[in-house]
Amino acid sequence: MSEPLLSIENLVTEFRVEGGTVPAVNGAGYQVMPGETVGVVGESGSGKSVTVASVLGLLPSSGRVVSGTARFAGRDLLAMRERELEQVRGRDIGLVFQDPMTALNPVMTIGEQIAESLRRHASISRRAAATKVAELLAEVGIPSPKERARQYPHQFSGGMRQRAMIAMAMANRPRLIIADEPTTALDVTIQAQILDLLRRVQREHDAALVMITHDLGVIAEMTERVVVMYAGRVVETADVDSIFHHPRHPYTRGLLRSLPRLGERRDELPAIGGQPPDPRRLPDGCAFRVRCDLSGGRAECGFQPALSEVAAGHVSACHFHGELAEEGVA
Amino acid sequence: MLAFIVRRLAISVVVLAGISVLLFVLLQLMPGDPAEMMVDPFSFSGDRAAAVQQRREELGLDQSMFVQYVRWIGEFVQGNLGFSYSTQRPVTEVMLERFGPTARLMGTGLVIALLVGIPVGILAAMRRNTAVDYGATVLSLVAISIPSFFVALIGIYVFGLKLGWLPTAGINSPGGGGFVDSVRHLVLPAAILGLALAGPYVRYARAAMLEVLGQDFLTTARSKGLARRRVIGRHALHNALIPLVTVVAVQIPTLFAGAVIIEQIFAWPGMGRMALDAVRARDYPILLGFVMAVAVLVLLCNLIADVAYAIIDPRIRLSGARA
Amino acid sequence: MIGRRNRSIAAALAGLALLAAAACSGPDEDTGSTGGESGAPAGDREVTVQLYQAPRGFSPLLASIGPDHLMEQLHWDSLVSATADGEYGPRLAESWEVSPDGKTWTFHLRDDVLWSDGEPFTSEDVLFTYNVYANPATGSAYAGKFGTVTGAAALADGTADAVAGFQAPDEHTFVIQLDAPNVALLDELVQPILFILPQHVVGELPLEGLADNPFFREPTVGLGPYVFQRWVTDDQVEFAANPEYRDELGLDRIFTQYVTTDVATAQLETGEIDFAQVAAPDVARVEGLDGVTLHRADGPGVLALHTAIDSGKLADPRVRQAIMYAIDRESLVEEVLAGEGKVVDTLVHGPEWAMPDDLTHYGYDPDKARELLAEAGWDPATPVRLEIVPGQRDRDTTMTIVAAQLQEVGINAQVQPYEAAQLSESIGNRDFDLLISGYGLFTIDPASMNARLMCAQVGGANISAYCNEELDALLQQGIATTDQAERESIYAQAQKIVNEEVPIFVLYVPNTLAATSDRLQGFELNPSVVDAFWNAADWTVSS
Amino acid sequence: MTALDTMTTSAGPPEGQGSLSPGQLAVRRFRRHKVAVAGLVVLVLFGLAAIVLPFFLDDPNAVDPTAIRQGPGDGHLLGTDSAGRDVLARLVAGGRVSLLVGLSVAALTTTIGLVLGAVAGYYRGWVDAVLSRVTDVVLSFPTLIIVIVVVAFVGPSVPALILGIGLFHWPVAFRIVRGLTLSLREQDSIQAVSGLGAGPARVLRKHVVPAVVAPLTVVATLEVAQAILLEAALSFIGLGVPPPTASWGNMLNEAQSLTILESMPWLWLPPGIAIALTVLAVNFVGDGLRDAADPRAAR
Repeated sequence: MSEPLLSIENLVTEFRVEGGTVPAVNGAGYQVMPGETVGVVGESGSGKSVTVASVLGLLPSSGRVVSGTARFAGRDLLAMRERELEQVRGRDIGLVFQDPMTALNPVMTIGEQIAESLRRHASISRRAAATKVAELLAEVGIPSPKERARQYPHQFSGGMRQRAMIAMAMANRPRLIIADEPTTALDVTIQAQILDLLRRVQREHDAALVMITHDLGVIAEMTERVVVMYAGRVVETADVDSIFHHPRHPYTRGLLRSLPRLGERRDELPAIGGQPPDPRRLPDGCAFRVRCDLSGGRAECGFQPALSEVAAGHVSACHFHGELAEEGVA
Repeated sequence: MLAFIVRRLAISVVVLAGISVLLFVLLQLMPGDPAEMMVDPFSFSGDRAAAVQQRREELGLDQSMFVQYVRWIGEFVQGNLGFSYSTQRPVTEVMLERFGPTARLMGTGLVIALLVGIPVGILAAMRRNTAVDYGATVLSLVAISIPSFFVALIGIYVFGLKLGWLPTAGINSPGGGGFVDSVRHLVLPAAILGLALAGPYVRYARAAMLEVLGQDFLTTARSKGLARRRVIGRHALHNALIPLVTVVAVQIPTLFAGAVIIEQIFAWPGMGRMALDAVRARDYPILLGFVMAVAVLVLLCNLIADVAYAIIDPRIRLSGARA
Repeated sequence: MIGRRNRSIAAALAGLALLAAAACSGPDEDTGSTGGESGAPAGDREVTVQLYQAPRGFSPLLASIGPDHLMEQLHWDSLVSATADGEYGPRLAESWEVSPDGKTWTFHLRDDVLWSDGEPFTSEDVLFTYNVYANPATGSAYAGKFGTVTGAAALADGTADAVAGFQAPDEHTFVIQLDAPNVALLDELVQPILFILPQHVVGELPLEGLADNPFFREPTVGLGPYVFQRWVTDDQVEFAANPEYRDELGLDRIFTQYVTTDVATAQLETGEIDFAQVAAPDVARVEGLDGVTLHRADGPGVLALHTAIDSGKLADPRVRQAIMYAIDRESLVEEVLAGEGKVVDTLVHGPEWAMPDDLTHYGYDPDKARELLAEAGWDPATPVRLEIVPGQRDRDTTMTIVAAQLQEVGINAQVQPYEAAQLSESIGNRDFDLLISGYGLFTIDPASMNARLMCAQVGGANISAYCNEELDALLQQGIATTDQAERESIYAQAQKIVNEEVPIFVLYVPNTLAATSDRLQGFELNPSVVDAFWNAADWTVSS
Repeated sequence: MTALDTMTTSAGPPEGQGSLSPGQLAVRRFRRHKVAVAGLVVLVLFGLAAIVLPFFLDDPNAVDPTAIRQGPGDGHLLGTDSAGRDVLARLVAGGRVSLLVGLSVAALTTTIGLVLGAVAGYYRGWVDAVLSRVTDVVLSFPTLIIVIVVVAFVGPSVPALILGIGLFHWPVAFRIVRGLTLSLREQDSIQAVSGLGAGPARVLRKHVVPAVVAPLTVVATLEVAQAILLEAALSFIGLGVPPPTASWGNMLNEAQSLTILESMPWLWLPPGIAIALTVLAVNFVGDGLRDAADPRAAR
């Protein structure tokens, strides 16, 4: 087995708030192999996005990585100085964000914004950069790319913007693309196109893809392996089939149950009973205990369950994963 | 863009006409007869009532307000603002003479305000919730709260009298005195005007920058591996400056208010001092000319603000209304 | 590194500002032609003097305002002026005589005087000028001064082209012929000073409305020691030594600068200015300054309250006396003026022979004031306005105190701030109660009260519209009599009437106060002249 | 927002958890703003002084020609001015004038802004277009110059000042109210109400006023500060509160004399400090109110 491209371990990230700090990531970790597509799924506030922001040094000023490691191609991102990290961002790792309207600078042309990334990481002339930009835009399916490059984001439709965003992420042929809810803000019809595009460029560039989403439909369609996060922790990891057919964590099972039918997407994650946890007031022991239909006041719930391999390549953090193994999916 | 400008200019002409009518009515209703003023009762010898009446006829003050207005506006469109009651000089000439000093004072004040206010505001936003931020915020409020005439008096006392570094008043030493001399005279009034103005600019700049700093595209920029300097300098600053250009342009006329006070205290031969003297002397033509000049400046600055906005913000297209 | 677009924004911002700043290389910067040395506040033989108001120009025909009069004293010259000894002194007229009947005045002019353009000054200039003054069509404010000159009325009503009574029998003699005797004619000529104009230049200008002719904004020819060069700015004027002046001059250049007295005092301290007026409360401070000399002289004029007697409100002399008793004038002088002034009980306060010693002194006596008011049946509800143009601190304070003291005795007095134009208008409308103003030269000859108190001057300089036939007769006699003893007795009676009747409420006579830098030498205050530049020809600078 | 930021905001502390009303929350946020609380304390003290002190002090207009420009000491805590009037009494009287001008202007401007803004927002169309255009012009017209003209025309007096400033200082309030009315109008509730025949006055009272109270309070507060400053400036140049009425501005007028500036600090320091402190306090309170009213704009 080859070395993982990205390996996050025991990451703890907290935010400064009035009167103290709030943990947002509580020892999360997962791995991404070269060329692999990994889905990271969880409710809002589960820490899936913060984890990525933490390892890439993109936390807002109130956030801080407390501990953990994040190896990318063998180098610890968390130990890097800002300068070194800048070399990784955009060159080795490309990011695609949720809302392409706000994620693009409204007062710079699309071309400038892509060229900027190119010229940052390779010493090429302005002219060469412009040519490359046009190629990239063409590659992501934007017609008359030369003219489009001179336009501003507000002159693009939502889908076009996201294509441009992908072109930007791909500009330096990164080995890893992280797409953070890339289709959430888009029309349903456009969503499929963007997913196709992502898949295509990933294949063509032979890059790994981390797909952060709360949409299990996207997970099912796109990914090979799935990481389920809850309250700042990874609660289950497995290949996509195992997750969908043999979930070994009650939270995953809850998510799947609330999924109406494969292929039908919803904008909002269907509710599991209860509220997502308030990160400032996490319950003692198992963070999921209040919403868990297996807890029933059992003593085990007073302890934080550790991740354990429940099957080959299938890891779960549940005291009762055994019980789930017998049930299967309803 | 051209169509927009033409349209706006047309509207401006209407607004100006409205202002002129309003002003004319107001000024005519002012108590105090300029003709009486021109025949000083304490030194005049002879038939004063006749002399006053003669003056009144010369000035056309015996005509109805309507006739006076029509005559005035007729001259106005030809660029003639009439003659000062007190010096008999053409108002246009007087105002042009006074414009230079005022522009010098206001321009320098504005540059100082921008050079101080905007960097400080941006720094405060970037160091949000630090001592720098609190300090800048409080100091900007202090600058807004202390009347500039009070600061001016203390400035004259300290820098002019006690330290003797700077002249206490005037635009230059007698007879001109050259560039250095002009600059020395300019420093204190312009700095006081500028610092008073810098207070609001700090707040605008800080707010604008904070607004931008929360924007997603900055994260995007960083995700591309751009250096912090470029993220701030290219992406954040540019977006923050857009609303500032408008604010600054629209507020240029309000500099006049500060200039009136400062010119008064520093014996600065500008339009503000001219206006105050004109109020006291009931020199209607000067006063009318002055207020019309301010009105033109107001409309011009509004136009400049819109055009500048359109030029620097690609999202805006001038089609007669803002997007 | 700042992006290109940012630079363009920065440029836009800066441009907005510089647009203004750059466009202002005013006329003040072209010092080349006339400026001489630049850089230093004042060159070797240059001084800067304060004007306390904005000047208009050099038209002596217009109703005099202080700053213009000061500038005119540098640029023009006159037949006679008042000397520091309280006499009439020669200027362009070397000597003069009046005929025994008091009707013919003959002035012998200097023969060594040239205009600044080299043309000789002659009696023709004087003849021309006096005709201009006497002609109301020119806009002259002083046509009323010549009512007694033979033929003046004919000129005024347009039946003659010139005043018959003005004659120039030869190049250096000028004669004024009067219909009625006036031994105090000179008072008319110095209060304010009637400056002589160059006929060879001004004669070319249209006579109609001459007073407002733009020539007087930038006169090309002068007669005084320092002639107009240019307006450096709207309120700064440059004068240069008149190359044709009859005496050697100590300066090359004089700059006049309009600044308030507060600012001027500061500039005196920093050496930016060489002459400034001084406000009484600042005397102690100015005296303490190094390199500054304080000048002090008895004042020629008064600060007084005026009422429209014809309006009837204060028509009862007892009410007017009450007002005088109610005001603590000694305290005003002591406190508000810091002692820089004196209290007098009539308008005229000099010369010595014109001051009878039995005048009633209106000392502070509120009880007496109440008594007089009761006698006169004064209604305490009657509102009495104290009209003032605010801005001169000592006057503001005086009015505040006067108002309080009048209230004290039961007069419903309120300070009424006016703009200057309103004040003039209230006089025109005969609608003022107690209007404060300071003016005059009441120390050389008692006839100086005529313009203020004679019935004929009602509607003119007699702004109170006071008309008393007995006083009128005395004042007529006073100017028709050459005998000194007789005049003394006439004016003793006249003064007594003015003292009793209180047609004008004289508050005090403020000292004339000025300060000069020690650079400026030869400066002297003249107690008989309001204008400080009377001896500018004698000024020099110390090295 | 990107998910990265969604994360940071949702990771923040949830406010109050429903146990406090919005009003109570605002009070709580305001109280957290320490300088604002200090400002409020100063203002309350000044206000009390302006109300209570006159009972214990001399008549501010009582002159005493025998005690002119006396330094602080017995009888006169802050000394006397050029007419022998008690400086402390005048300071307090001036404070009344300043507060009167400030509060009246604030009331006037917010009222005008409220009515015009609601009208523009309610009727939209050309009414809105005209009003908005007028607002643009008025907004950038220097108030001081307008007031100078107005004062020259009606003569300097406190009512003239209030009217002069108030009639030309409403655009800020106008814009806020107009914007809110426009957005409220889009909402069903008002459309339903106006469909039932409720007139604009009722809509104004029932819907607009409650919605704009918070932002208008902030605007009004800042208006007080600006009005006090304008009053002082105008009085300083002699076109504001006419003597003998005391005002901080015309008290400072005396400081133009160097003698006073240099050797009689009791004549100009108290009014100067009073203006600065009052305006600063009002501005601090305004800042605190802004933060309390709009937590998103909080520092």
